[in-house]
Amino acid sequence: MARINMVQAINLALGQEMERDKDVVLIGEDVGKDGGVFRITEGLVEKFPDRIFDTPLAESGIVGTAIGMAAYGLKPVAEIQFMGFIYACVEQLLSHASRIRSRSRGRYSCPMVVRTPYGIGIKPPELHSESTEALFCHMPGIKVVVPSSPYNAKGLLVSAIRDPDPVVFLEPTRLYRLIKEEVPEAEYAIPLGKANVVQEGTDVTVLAWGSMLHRVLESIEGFDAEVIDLMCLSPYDEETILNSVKKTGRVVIVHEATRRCGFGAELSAFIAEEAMLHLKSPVVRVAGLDAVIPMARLEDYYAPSKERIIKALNKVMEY
Amino acid sequence: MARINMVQAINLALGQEMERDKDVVLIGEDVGKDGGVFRITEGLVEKFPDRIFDTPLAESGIVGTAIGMAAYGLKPVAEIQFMGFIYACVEQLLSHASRIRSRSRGRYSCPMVVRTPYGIGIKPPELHSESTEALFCHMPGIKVVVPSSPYNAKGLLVSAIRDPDPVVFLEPTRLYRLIKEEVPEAEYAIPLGKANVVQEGTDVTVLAWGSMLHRVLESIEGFDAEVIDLMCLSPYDEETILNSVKKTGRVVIVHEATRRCGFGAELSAFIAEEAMLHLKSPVVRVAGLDAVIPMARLEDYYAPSKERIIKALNKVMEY
Amino acid sequence: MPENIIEKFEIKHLQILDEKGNADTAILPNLSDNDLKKLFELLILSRQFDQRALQLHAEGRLGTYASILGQEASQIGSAYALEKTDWVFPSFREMGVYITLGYPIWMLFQYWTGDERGMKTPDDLNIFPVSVPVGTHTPHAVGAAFAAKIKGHKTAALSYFGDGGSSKGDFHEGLNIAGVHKLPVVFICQNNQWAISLPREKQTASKTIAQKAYSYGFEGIQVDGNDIFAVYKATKDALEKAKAGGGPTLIECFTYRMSDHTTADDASRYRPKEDVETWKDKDPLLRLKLYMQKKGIWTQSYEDDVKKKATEFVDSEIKKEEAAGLPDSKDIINYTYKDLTQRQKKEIKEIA
Amino acid sequence: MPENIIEKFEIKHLQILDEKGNADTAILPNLSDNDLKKLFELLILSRQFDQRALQLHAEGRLGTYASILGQEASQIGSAYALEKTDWVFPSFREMGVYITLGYPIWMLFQYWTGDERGMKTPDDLNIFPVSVPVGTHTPHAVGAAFAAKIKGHKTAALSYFGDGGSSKGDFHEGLNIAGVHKLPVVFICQNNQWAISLPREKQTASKTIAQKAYSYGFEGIQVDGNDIFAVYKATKDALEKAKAGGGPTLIECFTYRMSDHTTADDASRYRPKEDVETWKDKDPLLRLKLYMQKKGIWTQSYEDDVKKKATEFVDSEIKKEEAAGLPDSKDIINYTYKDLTQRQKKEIKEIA
Ligand SMILES: Cc1ncc(C[n+]2csc(CCOP(=O)(O)OP(=O)(O)O)c2C)c(N)n1
Ligand SMILES: Cc1ncc(C[n+]2csc(CCOP(=O)(O)OP(=O)(O)O)c2C)c(N)n1
Ligand SMILES: [Mg+2]
Ligand SMILES: [Mg+2]
Repeated sequence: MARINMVQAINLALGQEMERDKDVVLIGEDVGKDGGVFRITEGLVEKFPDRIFDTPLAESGIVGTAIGMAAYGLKPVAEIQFMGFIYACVEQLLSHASRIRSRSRGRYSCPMVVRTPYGIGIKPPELHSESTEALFCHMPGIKVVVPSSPYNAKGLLVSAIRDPDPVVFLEPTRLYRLIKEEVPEAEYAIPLGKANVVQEGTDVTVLAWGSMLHRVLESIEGFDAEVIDLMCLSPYDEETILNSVKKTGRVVIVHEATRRCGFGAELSAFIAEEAMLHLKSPVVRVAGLDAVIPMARLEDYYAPSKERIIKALNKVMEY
Repeated sequence: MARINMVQAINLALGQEMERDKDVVLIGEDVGKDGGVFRITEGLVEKFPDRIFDTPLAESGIVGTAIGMAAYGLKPVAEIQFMGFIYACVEQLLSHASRIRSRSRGRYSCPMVVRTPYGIGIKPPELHSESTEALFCHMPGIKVVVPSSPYNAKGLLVSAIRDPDPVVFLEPTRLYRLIKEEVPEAEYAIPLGKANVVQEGTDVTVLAWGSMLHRVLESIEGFDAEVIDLMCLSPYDEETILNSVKKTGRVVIVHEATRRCGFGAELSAFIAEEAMLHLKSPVVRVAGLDAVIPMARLEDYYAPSKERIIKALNKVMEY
Repeated sequence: MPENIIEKFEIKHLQILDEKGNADTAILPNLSDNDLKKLFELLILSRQFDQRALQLHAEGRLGTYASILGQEASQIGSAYALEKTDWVFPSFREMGVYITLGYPIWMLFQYWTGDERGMKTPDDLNIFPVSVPVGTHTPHAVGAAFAAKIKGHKTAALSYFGDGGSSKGDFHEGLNIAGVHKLPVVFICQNNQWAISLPREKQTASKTIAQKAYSYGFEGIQVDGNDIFAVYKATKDALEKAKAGGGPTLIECFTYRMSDHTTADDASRYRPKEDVETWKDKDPLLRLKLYMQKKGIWTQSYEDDVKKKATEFVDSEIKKEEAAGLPDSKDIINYTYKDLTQRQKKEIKEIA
Repeated sequence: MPENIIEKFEIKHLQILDEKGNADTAILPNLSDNDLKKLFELLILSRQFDQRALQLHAEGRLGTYASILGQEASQIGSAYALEKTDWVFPSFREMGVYITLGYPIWMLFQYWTGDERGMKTPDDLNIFPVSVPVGTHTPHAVGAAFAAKIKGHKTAALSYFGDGGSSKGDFHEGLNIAGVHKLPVVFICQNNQWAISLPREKQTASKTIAQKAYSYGFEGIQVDGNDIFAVYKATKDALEKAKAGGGPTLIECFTYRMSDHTTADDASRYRPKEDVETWKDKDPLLRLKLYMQKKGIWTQSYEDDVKKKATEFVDSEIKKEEAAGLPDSKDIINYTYKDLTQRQKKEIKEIA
């Protein structure tokens, strides 16, 4: 056990799964010798020279190729260099990956992981700060996972790789090197579909994932908040959410993505449907603006700030 | 004024706008001589031989080309043959069309319409029954419009073509020839962003759009329902919805698309945020299943049936 | 060196069997009389299937259907060159390929009624389900070939698509990846001159589809797609090359869509009747028959017998399909993921 | 006709000015001494801009920046061939193009600090903002060319991209549409041998990028991308052809990325230092200087003067940028649609 960051934890998970299962292969842009632009795959091509492949610059082709690999019997992990370039893969994901099992009534399947850095926080050029997780949550047949710490990144990625169905694995860029924590060398898997109650509380439930979880944790001082890290957005853990809402009666949902049709909408609608009588206040979403994600100079204005989160907490408490 | 169906109404709008503004051009697969697979553009290439272009089979290229045309100063209307093939355009729409104005701080813009047949109802092959409107509603910079009748199809398309920003115009395939109504020859435009109260009522607000609107209208007998046709999903008409909810205190939202992260989630979350104290019952979504849209033999089981809508109405009434 | 030529190409067209049934014996592939009969019978069977499908559609018993009329040699000639272990990634107009590989015909009818069960490929075949979004399945063949190479299998993947499919971005990305990694994959374009109403020359300004291979650093060849020998030979050679580590090949089968695009289409809106007429002389079945007749292995009674058997077989398969009955509505949900989610368990109860 | 050759191609490489500064006078483009000086000054200015940008980045005053070092001839030579009315669609590594067209340098700095205002092209220029998703802007140039043709303007569109960009599906779809409709568009590939860590030969198995044009039915040519005359001539010819109705051209500028991919990259991880060394001799600036020296229009004091002016100018532009201050946070929302939505009006209040 060592204190490592998320980059190292993901690297560890990939290496261990490749060790364990020779069908696990990696493809993507610059994942070989360069070790990926965030060094996630650093050192792996030296260990597994025949199972890591640099590809041409062709995101749809990368995912399409991974689909063919998966159908044939491999377990490909494809890297898309930034989430802003995954839009080219929507057709492959939605028209093929998500449907191959259903289309062939189970004869073929698509056990594949598409990993990509996700979200704001590093003040990069345009389209390097995307958080469109909701798009992928609207695709039956696809699972969507967002880690929030080195520890759960490792355990969730292991489950994603072993999952029999396609998983979109969104890695919060801002967290890659922000946090270090103890991560066991030993094998462990965190099941997909379960949320994590990060902190118990009685007055208000705060739902978040990825890097916003940390902003939430910085914002709750003075509130008796129950903080839930969803970890898996599709499918999401209905039970854990409901149990908490029934206890607290108040909900704040925090996400980076623009509000309209963001994943917070789904959570809010679900809670309204299933737990309305327990609510002491409207479910409040704190979300990104109704606008294109800005570049560096205005980046800080886009996503929920501590102030906006606190304002929402006060709003539901005072309702 | 003549009684015409939606195909004819859209054809009329296209022809009249082309007449009125020589910058309006049409591109897409089979939109020329063939008149489009649904005959939407029938007869137009004969009238405007230099402004209608059949393209190779390349959806991303079609939208990308339309973006360039729009930036240069034309008003392209691109047809994607079925919504199932628009996924290839997500990168062009989300990474370019929606951002060109913002990226260039207003120097360039993208006044373009992407029309496509949408939704179930004709028992076609796979991927010809898609209703993923929510994906496009999660893209700031894009507007999303869904007509429900020949009359509003004409008026909305006129507004979409004249709009200074990119509009995704979703035409419910099932309604193309189902309904005929009086549609004025004369020019009229229905503003984007306004909903239509199709029927007033006091007990429950039913929100729907496109072909589900008609299923709703068939299902409300015996309920004093206020039925709202959203027509424009992005931006949506917050005011009309709130006014109705404040009056009825009960809401049922009906859409074809799968429930998780469907557009109903947004509406439900919005209503919870803005009108919770007026609610006498939870907002209920009636939606497509959490599954791949089936082919013909099972098509009828997928989308909300009359039975499921009535069940939901009873549920909110009896709450 | 002001202006220097640094690369050259020549695009070839291959024909072995001409319209009169004469074969170029120098390059005739090695096919026994038995093979020839098998090919002939597959041509008849596929055509019989096709005609019955169109009939059933007319009677309202089948959904939209895409006829293969005219393209049988391209489909059967290429599929016949495959080994059982090879993987096949069809588009949507490859019923002749499925039939040649021994796919249950009743399941093909089941599929075209709009029933997903028809695409549950039997375990002993490696053919993928129909891919509706044109051109987008090309990378899947590339991925399967990549997997075969990684696993060290002596297996090739083969992908079918049309002239229209060659315009899609995924065609480009897939072929390029295949070229870079020298993968064991064969790309077969059935250039039938039309993509719905778009004639071939408006699909792309290149003279041939075959030449597009040179963009990806491997060979392309155009073959007479109505010449079953040429198609067979080109495919066989390409598969052997692929398995020997020689990388991909693009084969353009120059053929013609004799029918409407699908049963939902009316080609008379955009296509002169005369064009179709001239292609009737090039019929792939006629050509093989003339050759076999010259070889003395075709008689009218043999053909009659083959046709009778095909008719009976197809009819019995239609019955089999009918006997299979309707699917279970719960299946809509059952195959979304390997295991049902909590939410899906609830939904299954709702629709049951 | 068993095996017939039905199409042939030859791919040419053009060089006019060699590494020693010798020009092939037979094909030398028509450039006055004034033009030569202008080109030389643009090379110096662009390089000065580039070096200052790297410095500012190192000082933490600029975000991630993509150096153009080594590619100046490809950029300036091609942009110099444009007319004011032509439309330009750059990728992200074309600062030399912006500078040649007269784009305000202070705005380029503004852009690279992460400020959208820097991409508000002045009204008298038709250059598009930087396109970050590689290869995806190619169809925009096609669309602009299409529009120009429809409107009857004598205008061409020009699109820049890299060797990596040529692998994207949109490259294929865009070029194919341009070929079919014979549009007035010029595609310029700056083949700098690398796409981050991927060397050119792993990007595509074709020997050249130029030959990809033949897939789309138009001409492609490879030019020495460090030879400003060859780049200028090929671009000029292609633009003239485009405006005369001759359709598109693909020009591959064979050049080299002398720097890291961007300031976020460390090329020493994947690229041998020696490779870079060999390309130093091919420096585009050096070559033009030798030529001008032979022609008697270069002196050391002239160069010193040009450099001094460039340094001063760039520094004054940096000051100008600083003086422009920070953007208004409301601008995040203001440019989403032409008019603010109700929802946006609320949100603007929240962030104000
Ligand atoms: C991506 C995509 N776009 C459009 C369609 C609608 N469509 C179905 S077949 C077809 C034409 C296909 O032409 P081609 O590839 O030549 O195949 P063919 O029909 O000739 O067999 C079109 C446009 C589709 N299925 N997929
Ligand atoms: C679609 C897309 N995929 C990935 C990236 C990340 N990326 C930025 S530049 C680059 C390499 C581009 O290579 P090339 O096209 O040759 O241009 P060069 O950097 O050499 O100028 C990559 C992979 C991107 N910006 N866009
Ligand atoms: Mg075709
Ligand atoms: Mg490059």
